[in-house]
Amino acid sequence: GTTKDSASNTSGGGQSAAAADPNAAVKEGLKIAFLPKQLNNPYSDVETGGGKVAVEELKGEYKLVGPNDASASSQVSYINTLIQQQQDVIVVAANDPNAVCPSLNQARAAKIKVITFDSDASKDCRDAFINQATTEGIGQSLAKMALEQAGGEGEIAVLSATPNATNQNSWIEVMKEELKKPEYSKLKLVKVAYGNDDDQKSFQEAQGLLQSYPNLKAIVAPTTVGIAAAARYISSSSYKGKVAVTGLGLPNQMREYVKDDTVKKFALWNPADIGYLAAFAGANMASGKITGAQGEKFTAGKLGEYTIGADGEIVLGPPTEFTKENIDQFNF
Amino acid sequence: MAEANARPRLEVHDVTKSFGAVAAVQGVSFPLYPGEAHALVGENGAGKSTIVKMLAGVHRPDTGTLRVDGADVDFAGPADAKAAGIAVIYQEPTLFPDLSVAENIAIGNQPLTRLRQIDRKEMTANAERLFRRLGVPLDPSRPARGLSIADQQLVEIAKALSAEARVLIMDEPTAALSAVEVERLFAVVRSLRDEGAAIMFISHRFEEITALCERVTIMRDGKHVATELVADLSVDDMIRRMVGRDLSALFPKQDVEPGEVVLEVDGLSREGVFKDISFSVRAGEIVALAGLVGAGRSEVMQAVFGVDPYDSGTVKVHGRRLKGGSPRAAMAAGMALVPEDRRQQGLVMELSIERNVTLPRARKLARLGLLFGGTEREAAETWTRKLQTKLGRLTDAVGTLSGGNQQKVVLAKWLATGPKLLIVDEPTRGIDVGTKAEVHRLMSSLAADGLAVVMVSSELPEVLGMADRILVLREGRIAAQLTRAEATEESVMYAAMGQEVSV
Amino acid sequence: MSDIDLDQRPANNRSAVLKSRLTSWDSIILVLTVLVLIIASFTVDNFGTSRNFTFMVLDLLPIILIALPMTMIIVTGEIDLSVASTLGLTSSMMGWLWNQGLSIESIIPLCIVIGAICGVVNGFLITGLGLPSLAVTIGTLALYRGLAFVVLGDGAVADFPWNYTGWVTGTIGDGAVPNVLILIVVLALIFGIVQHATPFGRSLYAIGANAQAAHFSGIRVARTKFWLYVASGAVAGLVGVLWTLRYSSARADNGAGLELAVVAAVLLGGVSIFGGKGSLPGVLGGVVLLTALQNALRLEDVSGQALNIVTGSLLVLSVLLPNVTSAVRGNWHRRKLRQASATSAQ
Amino acid sequence: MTATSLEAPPSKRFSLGGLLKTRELGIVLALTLLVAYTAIDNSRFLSGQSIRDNLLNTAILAVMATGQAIVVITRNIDLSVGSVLGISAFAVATLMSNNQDLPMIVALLAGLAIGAVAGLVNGVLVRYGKVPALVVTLGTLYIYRGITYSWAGGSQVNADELPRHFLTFANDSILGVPWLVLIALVVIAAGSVMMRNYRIGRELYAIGSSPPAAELAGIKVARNLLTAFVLSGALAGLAGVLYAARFGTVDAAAGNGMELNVVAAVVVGGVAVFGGSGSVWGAALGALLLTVIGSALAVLDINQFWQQAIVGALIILAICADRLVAVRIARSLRKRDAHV
Ligand SMILES: Nc1ncnc2c1ncn2[C@@H]1O[C@H](COP(=O)(O)OP(=O)(O)OP(=O)(O)O)[C@@H](O)[C@H]1O
Ligand SMILES: Nc1ncnc2c1ncn2[C@@H]1O[C@H](COP(=O)(O)OP(=O)(O)OP(=O)(O)O)[C@@H](O)[C@H]1O
Ligand SMILES: [Mg+2]
Ligand SMILES: [Mg+2]
Repeated sequence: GTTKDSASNTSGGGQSAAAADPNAAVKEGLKIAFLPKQLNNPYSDVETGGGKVAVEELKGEYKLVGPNDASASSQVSYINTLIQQQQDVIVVAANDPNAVCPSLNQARAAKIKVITFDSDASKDCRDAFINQATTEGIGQSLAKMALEQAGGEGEIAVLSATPNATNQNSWIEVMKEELKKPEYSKLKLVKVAYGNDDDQKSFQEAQGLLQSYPNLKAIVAPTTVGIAAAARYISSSSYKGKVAVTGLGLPNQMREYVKDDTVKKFALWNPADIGYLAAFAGANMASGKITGAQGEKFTAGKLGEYTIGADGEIVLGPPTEFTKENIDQFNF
Repeated sequence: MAEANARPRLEVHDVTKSFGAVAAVQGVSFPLYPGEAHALVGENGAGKSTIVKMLAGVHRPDTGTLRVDGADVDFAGPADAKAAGIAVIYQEPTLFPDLSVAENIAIGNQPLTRLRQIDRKEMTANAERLFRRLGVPLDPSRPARGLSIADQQLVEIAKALSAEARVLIMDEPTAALSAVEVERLFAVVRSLRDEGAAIMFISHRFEEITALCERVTIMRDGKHVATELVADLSVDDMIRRMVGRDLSALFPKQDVEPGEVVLEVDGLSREGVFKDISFSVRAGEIVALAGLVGAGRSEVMQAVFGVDPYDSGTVKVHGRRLKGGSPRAAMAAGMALVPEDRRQQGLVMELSIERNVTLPRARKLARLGLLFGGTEREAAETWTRKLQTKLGRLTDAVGTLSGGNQQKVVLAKWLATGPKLLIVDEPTRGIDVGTKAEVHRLMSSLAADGLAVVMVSSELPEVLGMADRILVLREGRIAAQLTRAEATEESVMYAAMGQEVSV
Repeated sequence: MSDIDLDQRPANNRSAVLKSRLTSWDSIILVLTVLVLIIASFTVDNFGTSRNFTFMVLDLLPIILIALPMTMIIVTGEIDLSVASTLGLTSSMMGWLWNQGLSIESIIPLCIVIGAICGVVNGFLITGLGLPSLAVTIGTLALYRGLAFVVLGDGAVADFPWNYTGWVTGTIGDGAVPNVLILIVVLALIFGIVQHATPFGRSLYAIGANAQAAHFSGIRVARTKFWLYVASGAVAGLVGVLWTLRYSSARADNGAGLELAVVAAVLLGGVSIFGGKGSLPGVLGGVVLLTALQNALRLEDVSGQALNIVTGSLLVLSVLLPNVTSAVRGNWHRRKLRQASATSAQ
Repeated sequence: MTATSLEAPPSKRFSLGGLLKTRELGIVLALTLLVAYTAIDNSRFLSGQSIRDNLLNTAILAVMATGQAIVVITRNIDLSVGSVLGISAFAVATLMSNNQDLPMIVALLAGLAIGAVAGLVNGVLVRYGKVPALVVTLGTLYIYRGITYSWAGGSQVNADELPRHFLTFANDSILGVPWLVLIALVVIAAGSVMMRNYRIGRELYAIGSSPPAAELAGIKVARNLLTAFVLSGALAGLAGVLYAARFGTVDAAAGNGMELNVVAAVVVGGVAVFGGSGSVWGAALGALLLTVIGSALAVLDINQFWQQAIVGALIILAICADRLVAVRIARSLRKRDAHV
């Protein structure tokens, strides 16, 4: 029979890379569709909002579709619809790196350019990936903030999204590696809890953490839902001032807790820029200016010039850290 | 007795009601006078229950009017009828299984405390009072679930009495009761009548009608035939007008030489229900199980058939031991059980008549494991015709038939399986005289052809008329075995009650 | 008394039989389905293409397959809410077994067996211990999904062989007919025949309408229900396999929330939630109608939220409309009778 | 039937009443065991903060379970409660963020009103449309959620937009009892008394026990059913307000999937899904048990992946225990009737 070892995984699809024509003009009227992990998530709304601005600058047709739940399979129907509608570019944040692959490859076979953002699909079923920051960068920054907030020593815990969220897991991996370094030797990661990116569940998980680990010094939540829920719980409980909360969050959601001193510092890139960059990358590719090969360069409007890295990765830049001092300058 | 010229308390005036193409009631009129008991008689499906339901506000007459104290009324629902002082005992009990018996009786007008909360003490006391009046040993605080049909019927009666209604309508309240309870019920009803209530009473037992009622309305095929004083009519007159022809002998029992033993029950016991039951039935024999309501007759036969489990003892059919608790094994051994409660146990109300008739035989009718409508329809057609069932189409839901016709469908369903041993539990409950004679003739001729029959019945005349042997059960044990010759009303009742009685 | 509202007894002749059959809910839904398909093909761009047909078939695959045993279960008056979790568990197990190095040919039957075992557990709790199915399957809904996470944790297994994943998404001879359509047709035929033309199928309706009477008629109520749950589990297991292959991704959260979609489709197909009523053709129509409508609306850029509203309204209307029309007809009939008697009285 | 058996001995009735109460006793026992086990493992589980957290978490579920129990007792079901919570939470949060000075009571009333309207729609469709409750509320589950999504889009009402008094309401307490818990207690108590001691309550039981018999008994079924659905809706609406106050952040997905938790709580609490039996306070206990299971598993540091499986297993166990008690009651009833 066919086993894991004997299976040959030459999944079809893909397309032969045509040569790039750096001098071609970026076309107008391109149909660029955004498919975030799930609609009505404030974070992805900011991202796609940036995309919309970019598509308008590019004089293209912007479209936003998406499922109501962030499950792996619900995106596929939407990709299929976009194929039927013959879009020029699909910008997608994959809920599962593999589940969307067959459909994305069908899209590419139908001459649609596929850009992933936020969370990547398998390398061989998309043309380029907009990385908000390198995985290393985020992991290290999380570890650094944890050390600062915990006051250099003690127990810390992570409150993540779902147990199978690709992004979060890779950041947590890097963070764990980082914690092995000598300067972190006094920090002890006691638990990784999962709030499933559900507000209420995250809230209860934060409670559970504090009951199980009374000596906890800091909660690190690398997800916007988790950090808001944890901050809200701490701010209304007797742990306020004793337990620090940090991680990745949206300034608008966190403003309240930064101002009441529950949260001293957290980080994030500008999500609107991700969508903006993705739209430009897609438009350039659909116009034949780039193909996604390493080393190709293109200009992304107000963000300036970007170079495509290995495996078609385009890195947005380092994350911004937010504190009481600077938070009022941001509105997303 | 009321004066003929007194104003009727309730009047049915030229009412018509049809269900689709079935004209159930056509232009019927009759009055109910205060202080008088009025009987309504007619064959199964004559439209009696339909009239009851119109009086109860369940159905609205298509045409015609109802009058209360001379004024036209239009009931939008049962609540309106209730408010007009009409209490109804329906043909089928309608209790709330999860509520206590006392609550069942009180529902709708529970006694209240000053805070408008329910006064449970008073409510229980009420129920106890009513039960004492009816002579029923029921615990008011037990839930209604699990009550036998008879007990349910008694609770229904208590419920109707508690309403202290000005009009009391009873649709076959006695069908599930034995003589003792019937007598107690009549005593209560008579006193109500004497207090000035108008009573409407439906029954297929004419001795009850002559015992209780002053006036009778006879219906046939939905039409009004006559309303007369009972004293002016003989039972034969009533039957003739109701059926439209003369009836032959009521219990045409043929004498048969019993054959080999078909059923042998030995030491059958079930904790808390019956104990140490042993008897046997031969081919061609009709054995009756008599006893008071609640004596456990139905339970014994249900255990024999396998729908209920038993704790110890054996059941043998044709000398071969039968696996307990499996109706299917019993059916394979040639047994059939016509249960006492046709709505709950006998029929699937939503399914069509033909499906119901062929339900136990579906496997036999299948070709290559597949069923196509034709064979089912044929089988159903044959048997419903044999039993003179009044129906529209075989594909109609069986729930649309009148009570008695439903009973015939149950009989058809089991006779169609061609059993060697037929157990019938209250086989003629709610069946009109004509058909009853038909059923008895049928049972008798089946027995003559070698069928062994066990008949559970609360109707003493039926037991005495049909049975070759009579087993009397009392409190879950066999109290007496009587032969046809030994059996008289007195001897059976004596055994059933364990004391001297005068019936 | 169940006959309180039976006022509308159909007339007793041939044309009335025909009329009642034509106006029965399952024929209405079938007609409606065909209508939606035709209208959408003409008015919605790209709806009538063969590729879109494939997409639609793939979208309705899990719902339609699980709906087959679910219809029977609901006809017997029970329900199985654990199907989507069973699907998730088999998907997880499939990934785990694949990682263990088992061959895909042995994994697939194994997964169906695992699904069947989930059904056995449900069946035992419901028929053996006599617990209410709604409650039990809410419990196993959580249990099986939880076990799915225990098996595969947060990981996903994706490297299934191309010839299998490709078969599920592919078409016969690269034409317009998807491979899985054969599977759907075969299973639907089997389930349809069993439900509508065998003694077993007959007994389901009797059980659903009156379990006690069924018991008295020699039908083994508990055993019948038990096997239905096993069938439901096995089919959910099969769908778990197909799901995993379609998305080439074995994950613990696969199919989450599918149970409500299946129940909605079955109810839309005219099956009574109280048991005893309903037909498989109606259900198939219901599933296709729902999927086609959603597909067409999505192509017209109707948002997911609006799809929710459409689905919900359809569900309510599907039962509401026949009731309302029959009530109106009944009133009209009565009024006519009254008028007739009034004029004859004059 | 002898004359001596006519007087029902009162002592037996008393013992029956005692037995019946054990239905809820089973849950109390399970709860005690669970808390004891967890507390032995980690004594902080019994700390003031922890108890407070558990009660606060239960409050919202218990309020919804009260309404659900009433509906389930009438042999219906309300699957739309999660969506009703969502629509009410979002509406009230929007209202409060736009009108910072509105007093809390207005928020509560607004939530109740929105929920009541949603419940009324359910009730009317069930009663007058003759559509089974499961179908109606499955439909309105989608519809109400769809409306909320269409209205809210991706927007979110954040804690910093809400008035301070609204947010502190969730945590403020009088005499050490948080408002949230107090409201839940009042709702449960009122629900229990209504169902036990008032005509309407008993009629709701009657309707659930046998709907056709209820019609025939002249009970105003329509009015009662509408009341039940309106109550369930209103309580879900109230829960929406409490949710907004407690969690501070509200988006269109608030309360998504909550219906299964609520139904689970009611079922675990011993309310029969076929109507007619069970109690409101049993359902509330069920809600407490489910919540405590959730937090105990977190405290016991059970592997995240095992948690859901254990919750499922415990739900099944609870149902089995309830069944056991019911069977024993039935058996004792039969024994009592026995005359052999
Ligand atoms: N809900 C209904 N739908 C259709 N037909 C009905 C309905 N109720 C009664 N019928 C029909 O109306 C006729 C009269 O029925 P009804 O129940 O009034 O008879 P009945 O005189 O009470 O008979 P029985 O003595 O058997 O109880 C029957 O032919 C019956 O089939
Ligand atoms: N399902 C049940 N659960 C508990 N008790 C029951 C149940 N069915 C019957 N009983 C009780 O068993 C006893 C005997 O039953 P039943 O009254 O059916 O006997 P019977 O002699 O057949 O009387 P009849 O047929 O005249 O009603 C009664 O006291 C009844 O209350
Ligand atoms: Mg009748
Ligand atoms: Mg009996």
